[in-house]
Amino acid sequence: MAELTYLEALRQGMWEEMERDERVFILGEDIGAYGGAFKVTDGFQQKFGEHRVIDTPIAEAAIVGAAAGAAHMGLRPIAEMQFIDFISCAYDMLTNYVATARYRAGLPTPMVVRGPSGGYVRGGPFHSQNPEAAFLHTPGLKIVCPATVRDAKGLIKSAIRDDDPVLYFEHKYLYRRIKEEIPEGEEILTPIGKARVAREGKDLTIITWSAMVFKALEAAEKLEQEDGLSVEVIDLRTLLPMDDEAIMASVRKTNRVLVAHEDTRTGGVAGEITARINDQAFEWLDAPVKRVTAHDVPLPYAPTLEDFVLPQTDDLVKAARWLAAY
Amino acid sequence: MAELTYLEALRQGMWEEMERDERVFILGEDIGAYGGAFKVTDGFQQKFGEHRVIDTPIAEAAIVGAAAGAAHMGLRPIAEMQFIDFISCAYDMLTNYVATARYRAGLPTPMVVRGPSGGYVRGGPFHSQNPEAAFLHTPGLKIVCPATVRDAKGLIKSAIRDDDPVLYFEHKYLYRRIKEEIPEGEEILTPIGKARVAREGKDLTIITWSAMVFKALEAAEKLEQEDGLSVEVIDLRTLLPMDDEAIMASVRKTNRVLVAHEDTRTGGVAGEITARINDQAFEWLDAPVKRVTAHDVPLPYAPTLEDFVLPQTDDLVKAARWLAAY
Amino acid sequence: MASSTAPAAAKTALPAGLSREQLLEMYYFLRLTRALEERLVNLYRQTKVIGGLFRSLGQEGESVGSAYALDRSKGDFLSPLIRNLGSMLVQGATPLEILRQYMAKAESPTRGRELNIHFGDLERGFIGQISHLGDMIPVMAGVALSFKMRKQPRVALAYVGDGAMSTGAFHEGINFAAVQRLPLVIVCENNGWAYSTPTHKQTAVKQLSDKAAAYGIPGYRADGNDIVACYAVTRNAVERARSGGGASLIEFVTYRRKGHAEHDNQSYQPKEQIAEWEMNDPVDRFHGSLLSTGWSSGAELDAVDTRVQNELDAAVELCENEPLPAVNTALEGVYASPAVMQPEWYRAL
Amino acid sequence: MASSTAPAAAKTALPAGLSREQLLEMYYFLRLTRALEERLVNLYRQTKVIGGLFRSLGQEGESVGSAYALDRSKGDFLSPLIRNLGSMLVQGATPLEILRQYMAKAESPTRGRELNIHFGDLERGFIGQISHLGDMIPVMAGVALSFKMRKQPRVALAYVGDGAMSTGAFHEGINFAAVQRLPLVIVCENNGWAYSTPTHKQTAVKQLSDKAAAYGIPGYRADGNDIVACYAVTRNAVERARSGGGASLIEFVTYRRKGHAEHDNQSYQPKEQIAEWEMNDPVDRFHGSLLSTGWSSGAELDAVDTRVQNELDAAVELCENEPLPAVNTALEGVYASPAVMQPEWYRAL
Ligand SMILES: Cc1ncc(C[n+]2csc(CCOP(=O)(O)OP(=O)(O)O)c2C)c(N)n1
Ligand SMILES: Cc1ncc(C[n+]2csc(CCOP(=O)(O)OP(=O)(O)O)c2C)c(N)n1
Ligand SMILES: [Mg+2]
Ligand SMILES: [Mg+2]
Repeated sequence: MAELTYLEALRQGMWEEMERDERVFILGEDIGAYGGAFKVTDGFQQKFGEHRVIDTPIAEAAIVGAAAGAAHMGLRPIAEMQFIDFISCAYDMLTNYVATARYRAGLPTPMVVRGPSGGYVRGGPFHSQNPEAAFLHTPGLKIVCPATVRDAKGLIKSAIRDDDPVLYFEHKYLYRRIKEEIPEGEEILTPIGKARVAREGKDLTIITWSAMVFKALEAAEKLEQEDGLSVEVIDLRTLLPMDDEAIMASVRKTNRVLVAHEDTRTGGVAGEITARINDQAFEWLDAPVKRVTAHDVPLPYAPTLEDFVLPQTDDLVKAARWLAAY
Repeated sequence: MAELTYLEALRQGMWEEMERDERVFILGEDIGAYGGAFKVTDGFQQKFGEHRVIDTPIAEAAIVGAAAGAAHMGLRPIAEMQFIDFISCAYDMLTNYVATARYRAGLPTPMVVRGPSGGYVRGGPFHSQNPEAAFLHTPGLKIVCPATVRDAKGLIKSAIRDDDPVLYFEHKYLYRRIKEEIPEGEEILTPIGKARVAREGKDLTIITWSAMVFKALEAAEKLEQEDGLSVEVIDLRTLLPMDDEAIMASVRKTNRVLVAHEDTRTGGVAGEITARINDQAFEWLDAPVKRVTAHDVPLPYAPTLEDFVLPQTDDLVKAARWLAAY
Repeated sequence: MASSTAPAAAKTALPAGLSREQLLEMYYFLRLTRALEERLVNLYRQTKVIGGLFRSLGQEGESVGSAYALDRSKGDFLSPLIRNLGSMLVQGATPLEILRQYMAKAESPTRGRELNIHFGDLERGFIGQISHLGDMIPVMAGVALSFKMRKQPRVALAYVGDGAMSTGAFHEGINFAAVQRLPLVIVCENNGWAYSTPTHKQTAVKQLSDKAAAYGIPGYRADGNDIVACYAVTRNAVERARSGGGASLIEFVTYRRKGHAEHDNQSYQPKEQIAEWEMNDPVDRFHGSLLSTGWSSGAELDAVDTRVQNELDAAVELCENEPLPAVNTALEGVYASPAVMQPEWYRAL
Repeated sequence: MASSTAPAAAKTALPAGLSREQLLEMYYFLRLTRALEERLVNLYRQTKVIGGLFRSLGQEGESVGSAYALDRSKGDFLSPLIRNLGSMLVQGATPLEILRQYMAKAESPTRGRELNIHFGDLERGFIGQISHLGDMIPVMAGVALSFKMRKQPRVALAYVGDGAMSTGAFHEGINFAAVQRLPLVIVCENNGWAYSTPTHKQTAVKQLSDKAAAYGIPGYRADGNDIVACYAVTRNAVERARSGGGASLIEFVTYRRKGHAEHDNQSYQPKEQIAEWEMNDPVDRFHGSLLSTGWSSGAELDAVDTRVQNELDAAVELCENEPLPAVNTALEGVYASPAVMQPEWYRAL
C-alpha cells in the first residue's frame, strides 16, 4: 500500500493506461523533457518516447484540434492545457468541432482534455479559473472534476477509456496537499456520471465537487460539533452528464440543500443543479436551494482579495446554519 | 409614422448613433460595399466612409481584440459577427481580455459585439446558435437580446452608449418577419438591465426573450381562448445584468413560472433564472419552476428534426396547462 | 472505355505520368461535378434544396485534379470545403449522397443533421468540414499525426480558402504540421474572393504561396484552371509528404465565377472579370486539350457526358421522393453512451 | 549630468542620432531594470513577492532600446510582456509601482488585482498584457487603428515572444494590422526558449523575421543584446509606421539566461549556452562601449549606478510596509455601472 498524492495518482492513472493501450498518447506544452509546468508528466517521455509524449507549440486550438483528428483515426489522445485557463483558446474547437463530431458525422472522438484548474493559490484572474460552466452547456462533451486521490486516478483512467470526449479538470490546490493509500495493482475505474456521498447526513445536504469538497467536509464537521447538525456532503465528481439520481436521493433525505462551487455565481453550474432539484424534487424541499459561490468578479490575486472573493469554509457553516434554521 | 422591420430598426439605431457620435464605427466581414450577409449595414460605408465601416479579414479574435484596443482609446466600436455562431472564435478575447479590462486595469472598453443569432431557419448546427449561455457566466460583460422592433432600435442605441462592453444578440428569424410603427425622430433608448411585461396576466408567468417571446404570446393567447388562463409574459430583453425585480414581481403575482428559451437546456440561462426565483421568491411558488427549452443536442437542419428539437408554441401551451393544473 | 472509340494514336506524350484511362476518369469527375451542381441549381430553383447552394463553377479543375493526386489505395485522406464537391466525388462520395444531403433526406450520410457537403466517411478517407473556417487544418494535422505515429505511408490533404487563411486556426494548424513534419498537404484555393471580400483586403501578400515561408515549408503555385497542372503539383507534394518530407502549401490561382452562394447576386464582382475567367473554363480547357493532344477521342468524351447524365437522372429520381428523417432520430448519437437523449418532459404531456 | 564629469571629447561619433544625454539615459534605464529585478529576487527569497517572479536577465537591452525608440512626446504607445520591465520603465512606469504590483499592495496600479507587471496607463501610453499569449497583438492593432482613424501621428509597439508567435491571436492580429496598414511595430523577442521549449520545436523557420513575408510587411532582425542596434532598427520601423508605411516585424536575437520564472531550475538549458550568453551581457556591453567610445565617462556611469541604488532603496523602503488591499475593494469596478457588485448573501449572515 503506497500513499499517493492527488498529482501522483493522476500520473499513475495516465501511466497505467499508456502501458495498457498503445493508442494512448499525450500532447501539450512543455510536457516532454520538462515534464509539464506541474511535473504531471515527469518521466513520461523518457518511458514512452517522443512520439507518445509530444511537445507542441503554444497553440491550444491546434492541440485540441489535432487531438480530435488523431482520435477520429483510432488513437486516444490526452491534450494537456498548461493551465486550464488557456482552454478558452480552444473553445471554438471544443464546442463546435469536438463536441458535435459524433452527432454530425458519426465520427468517434475519444479524447481527454485536462489541466490544472482552480484558485486559492494566489494565481490571479488567469491562473485560477474553473471552466466547468463554460462547457456544461455543450451536448457531446463530458466533464469530470476529481476531488480525491482515488478519483484523480479512477477518473483519468475512465476518461481515457471513454468513447466520448472528456474534459478532466484537476484542481492544482489539491495536487500535493492531499494523500491517500492506493492499493498497488488495484484497477481503479471511477464510473463517469456517478456522484459520491463524501459524508452521510440527514439534516442538510451540501452538493459540490473538486477542492470545495474539503471545505464542505470541514464545515460539516464543525456543524456536527458545534450545532449537532448532521450534514450530508455529495461530491458530484462528474458534472456532465449529471447524476440526478444521487442528487435527488439526498434531497429527498435531507430536504435542505446548499449548492457550493468555487467559481462565480451567475451562470455557474449551481444554477443548473438548483433547476434540476426544483424540477425533480420540488415537493421535497423544506427550504429554498441556496448557492454558496465566489462573488461575480474576475479573481483578484492579492491574498486579502482572493480570500474575500472565494467562498470559505466559514461561509458554508453560516449558510448551513441559516438553512437549517429556515 | 413609418413601419419598420426589426432589421430596419437595428439599422436605424446604428445609423443615428453614427451620425450623432463620430467615435462610433463598425468593423466586420463583408459589411462595407456589400452591406453585410444580411444587409444590416447596407449603405453605411457609402454614407460614413471606409474608415468608419471597415471590412476585415476573416478573423473574429482580431475583430474583437481590435475593437477593444480602439475602445480603450476612446472610440466606440461595433464589431459584427457575420453569424453569431462565429463569436466562439473570439471567446478567449471576450471572456479573458474584454470582460476583465476595467476590473484588472481600469481600462474603459465601451464596445458592442453583435450579429445574427437563432434558429427556426434551417440553418443547421453552425448558423442557428444562441450564445447567451456561453457569456452569462462572464462578469464584466452585458448581454441584450431584443425581441421587438422598438427594442431592436432602443437596445442597440443604449448598447452603443453604454460604457461597458455589450453583446447584442439579434434574432435572424425576426429580421424581416416583424414590423412596428416607430415614430420619426423619437429618441428610443431601451434601458439595459430592465425587463418588459409583454403581456399582463395573473395565473401563470412565462419568462423568456428574443424570438421565443412571440411563441409565448401565441401560447398565452391560445390559453386565454381555450382555457381561460391569464398568462403573463415577461420579455427579459437584458440577460446580464438580470432584472431580478421584474422577475420576482411577476412570480409574486402568479406563483407559477415557466422559463422558456430556444437554446438547449443543460447549462442554459433558464437554470440561472430558476435558481434566482428559488432563491428570492421560494415562498411564493405554488409549483416548481419548469423549463421549456431545446433538447440537449446540436441543432440538426432537416425541417423535421429542427422542429422537433426546438421548443414550439404548442409545447408552451402544454407545459402551461400542466403547470396551471399543478 | 470501348477501345474501338479510342483515337488512332496520341499525338502528344501523356502528361504527368497519367494514363489515358486516368485522364478520362479525371474528365468524368470534372463533368460529374459540373453536371451535378447544375442539377442542384434546378432543384434549388424548385425549392427542393434545403439551405443554401454553393457552386464551384470554374474551380472544378483544382478540386478534381488535387484530389486525384491522392493515392486511395494507400488510404490517403482529405478534408473538403464547401467548393470541393469534385474532391469528394473523386474520393468516393456519390451523387446520390450529395443530393440527399442537400435535400436533408433521412438516408443522407448525416441523416439530415448537417447541410450540403458537410459530411465524411473514414472508410473512404474524407472528413466533412464544419462551418467555422480554419478549424479543419488542426484536425487534419491530427489525422496526419496519426499516420506519422503509426508509421503508415499515408498522406492527408486539407483545403483552405484565401479568406480562411486569415483565421487563427489555420495558423496554429499549419505551424503544428510544419514543425512536426507531418504528412499534410494544404491546398489554398485562391479564387479571388472571400464572400464579397477581395483577396487584397484579406492579406497584404501578393502570392498566398508566400505564406509557406512563415512556417519553414515549401510553397507551390499552379494555374488552378489547368487540371493536369493541379494534379502534377499536388502529386509532387503528396509524394514528398509520403516520403517523410513533411508538410507543404500549394496555392491554386483560380476564380469564383458564381456568388458566394446562389442567393448572392455577386454585384461586387466586375462583369469583365467573370467573363474573362469564363474564357478560361477548366472543363472546356481539359476537353479541348484531351482532343487536341489526342489523349482522348470525341466519342470517348461524349460517352462520358452521356454516362454522367444517366447517373444523375437515376440519382435525382431515386432521391427526390425519399422521406425526411423521422423526428425521434434527432435524439440519437450525441454520445457513444448514453446512446439516446431523453425527450424533454413537455413532449410527454 | 554635471559636465565637469564629462569626458574631454568623444573618440567616436555618436550612434543612431542619439545624444550623450540620451545614451546616458538609456544606460540609466538599463541599470534600473537590472537592479530592480535584483531587488525583486531578494524580496522573492524573503517570500515578500506574491506569485512568480519573471526575469529579463540578458534581455534588458532590447526592452530598453526598443521602447526608447518610441516618441513619448508624440504619444506613442506600447504593450509589454512579462520580460519587458525595461520597456515599461522607459515608458514611465516607476520602480515603486512595480514593487507594489509584485507585493500586491493596496496602492499598486491594479490595486492588488493583477500580478507582476500586468498593468498599464493610458496616459503614459502602455497597456498591460493578459496571460493569454498573443491576445495583445489584436488589441494593439486596435490601438493603432484608433491612431489611423483619427489621423494622429502616433505609433503602437507590441512585443511577442518566439513562443507566442504560434498562437492564432498573433496571426489574426498581425495580418489585420498588415492589411489595414496600421502604425504598429511588432517586436519579437527571440530568446531561444518558450518556457522549456526551444524555438526549433515552436516553428520550422530559421529566422523569425521571415514570418513577416506571410503578411506582406518588412521583417527586420537585430542583435538583441546590442541596445543601440535595437534602438536603431526600432526607430526606423517606428518612423516608417508614423509616416504611413504601415506595420512591420522586428526580430531581436537574444537569450533568456534565467529560467521561465524563478521557480524554474532551467535544467533543460545547456550550461555552456547560458555561459556563452553571459559573456554577451547587454549591460556590460553597453557600459564597455560607452567608455571605449568616450560617449560617457566612468564617473558619469558610476553616478548613474548610485542614483539607481538610491532610488531603489527609497522605493523598497516605502513599499515594504504598505498594507494589502481592503477586502471591500474587490467588488468595485467590474462595470462602469453598476460600479459596485453586491456581496454574496452568506456574507451578511
Ligand atoms: C470563423 C468563420 N468566420 C466567418 C465565417 C462566414 N463565412 C463563410 S464562408 C466565408 C468566406 C470564405 O472565403 P474563402 O475562405 O476564400 O473560401 P471561398 O468561399 O472563396 O471558397 C465566410 C466569411 C465562417 N464560416 N467562419
Ligand atoms: C495561450 C497561452 N498558452 C499557454 C500559456 C502558458 N505560458 C506562459 S509563458 C509561456 C512561454 C512563453 O514563451 P515566449 O512567448 O517565447 O515568451 P518568453 O517567456 O520566452 O519571453 C507559456 C507556454 C499562456 N500564457 N498562454
Ligand atoms: Mg476565396
Ligand atoms: Mg521566448
